[in-house]
Amino acid sequence: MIPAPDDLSRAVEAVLFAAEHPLSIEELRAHVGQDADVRGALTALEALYAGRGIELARRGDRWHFQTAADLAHLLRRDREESRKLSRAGIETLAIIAYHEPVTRAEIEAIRGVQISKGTIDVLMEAGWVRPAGRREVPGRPLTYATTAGFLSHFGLASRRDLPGIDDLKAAGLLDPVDLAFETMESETVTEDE
Amino acid sequence: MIPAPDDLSRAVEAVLFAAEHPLSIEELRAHVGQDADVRGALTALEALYAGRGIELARRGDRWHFQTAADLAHLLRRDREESRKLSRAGIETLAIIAYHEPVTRAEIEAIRGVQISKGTIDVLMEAGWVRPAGRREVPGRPLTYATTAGFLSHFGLASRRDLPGIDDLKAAGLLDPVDLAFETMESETVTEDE
Amino acid sequence: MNEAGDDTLKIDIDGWEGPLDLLLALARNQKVDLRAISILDLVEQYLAFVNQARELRLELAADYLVMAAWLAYLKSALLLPRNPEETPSPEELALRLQLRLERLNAMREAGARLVARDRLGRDVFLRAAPEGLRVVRQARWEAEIYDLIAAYGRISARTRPVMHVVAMRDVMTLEEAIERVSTLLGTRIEWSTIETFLPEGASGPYRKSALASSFVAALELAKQGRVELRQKSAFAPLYLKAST
Repeated sequence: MIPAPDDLSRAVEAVLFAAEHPLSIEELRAHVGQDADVRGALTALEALYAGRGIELARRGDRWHFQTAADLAHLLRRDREESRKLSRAGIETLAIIAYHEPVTRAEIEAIRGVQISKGTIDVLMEAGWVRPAGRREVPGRPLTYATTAGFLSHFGLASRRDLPGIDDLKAAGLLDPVDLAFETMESETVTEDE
Repeated sequence: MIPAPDDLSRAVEAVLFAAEHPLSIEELRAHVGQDADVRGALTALEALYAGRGIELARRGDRWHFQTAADLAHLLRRDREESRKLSRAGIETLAIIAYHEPVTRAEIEAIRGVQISKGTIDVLMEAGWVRPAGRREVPGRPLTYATTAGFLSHFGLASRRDLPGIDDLKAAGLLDPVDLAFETMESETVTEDE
Repeated sequence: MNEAGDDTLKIDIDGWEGPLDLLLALARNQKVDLRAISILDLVEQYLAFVNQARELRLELAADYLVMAAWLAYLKSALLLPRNPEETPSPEELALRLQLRLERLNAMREAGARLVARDRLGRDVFLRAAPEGLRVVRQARWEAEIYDLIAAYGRISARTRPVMHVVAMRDVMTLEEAIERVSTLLGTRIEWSTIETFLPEGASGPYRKSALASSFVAALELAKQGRVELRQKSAFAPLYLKAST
């Protein structure tokens, strides 16, 4: 039994749509009928879908539906999410800014806590930190420094605008009262990324 | 930027076609443009696909493409029915769908038998039933309701499309026995007078 | 119960989802609308079923027997002359049973219609291999200059060696107090309270310091055997007198 042309194109359309991979004419025939004019139905469908958001495409001797190539950009959607830097992140950034160029081991020595792999990655992703060459000591560790993007984000003309230790003390930012609490916190809180 | 109508329907078509799940109007807008008349495009697509091998279907607030139901015989092949529901399962599902939100005790009252532990679990595992808050009566029993997955699976645009729900409601068959009994009594009384 | 299928109906007890379900199956055998059903016939059929099950020594679950007992009661109430005092009336009970059967029947039919619909993955299909939609999340990292500076202050405070400097305060040292108490003791004959050993006019923090130091001085002198201490109870006045 040969289905009427229109029924056949509906059948081929549905089978191709539900298929897990592109289908050959023989595979299509297995679904819609051995004697069916599958080739004719495919031609009809090709014309029907031309210029639409979906198109019938031929890959070698197999057929499948795909989204129109010019609409590919709609399938990918960028979403910018504003995220606050973690405590580990901001501390690491501060150390790099005050001590650059500085190695990872030096950052850890100053923080008194290890930093996880991701912490510096995040700072580089934010565009605030860059690798700044290797230190000529055994192991040749990589050093890090801040970028121009860092200065502009924080509204600084140069690194010299960062307040010095004495300024920090005057501003109460070295207040020893917080010390015990801070230490306790940094010990309890495991390194966040 | 609002795309021209035809471009928009192409865009919606492509996004729905590429999507792994049914999409809501808001989700579609996120891809094709916040100000786009997605609803209009969907109506146009619905008309365009009517009677074809693929059709546009609305399930709850979400839309997807699916194969036409009359072509099931071409596609069923060796796909075994993965979820063979027990009679208890089918009845429990029907009671939840027609009465939601409904407590376990209410389900048992209708069926006249306790429901075994697994019956509701199976329906939840299938993604058709969800807990729907507690009823504010003594014991605060949990209630159950159907999900968007239930609507998709059974091809319902909304709960109003449940087979025969209007007739059942009109006949009072969705009211508890006590309520129905009181209604009947008061009707008899007025007839007597 | 006059159909060929009765035998399975009698034996296949596992096939019934409880007594109400069995009643519904029996009711449907009457082939009339549930609203027109004869409750009395239905009761007869149910009781006959239960009796047969007993003869066959099938184990019936307790709720089938409870229903049988209740139906036997209903039957007698329906047949015997009516006692107007009795509420609910047997007619009401029969009507309630009929309403329950109608509701169960409605849900059974609804369930059957539901599962017979064109079901996704059985009758209609989604696209098997969709390209998928992707949301690419781009983080825009936020931090304020204050956070940066405060963080550095925090690290410095944490890691810098801390030197404690005690601000200069007006205090009486222990040495001073020992000197003062032992000198004054020589001039006293009677027991005197410790407060009388404090400098005259001392007030505020200095007085507190003098009192604390004088107390420690008194303990030290007592240890050396140079003073005797007397106090009646805790917080009572503390008296001092030179050892004799």
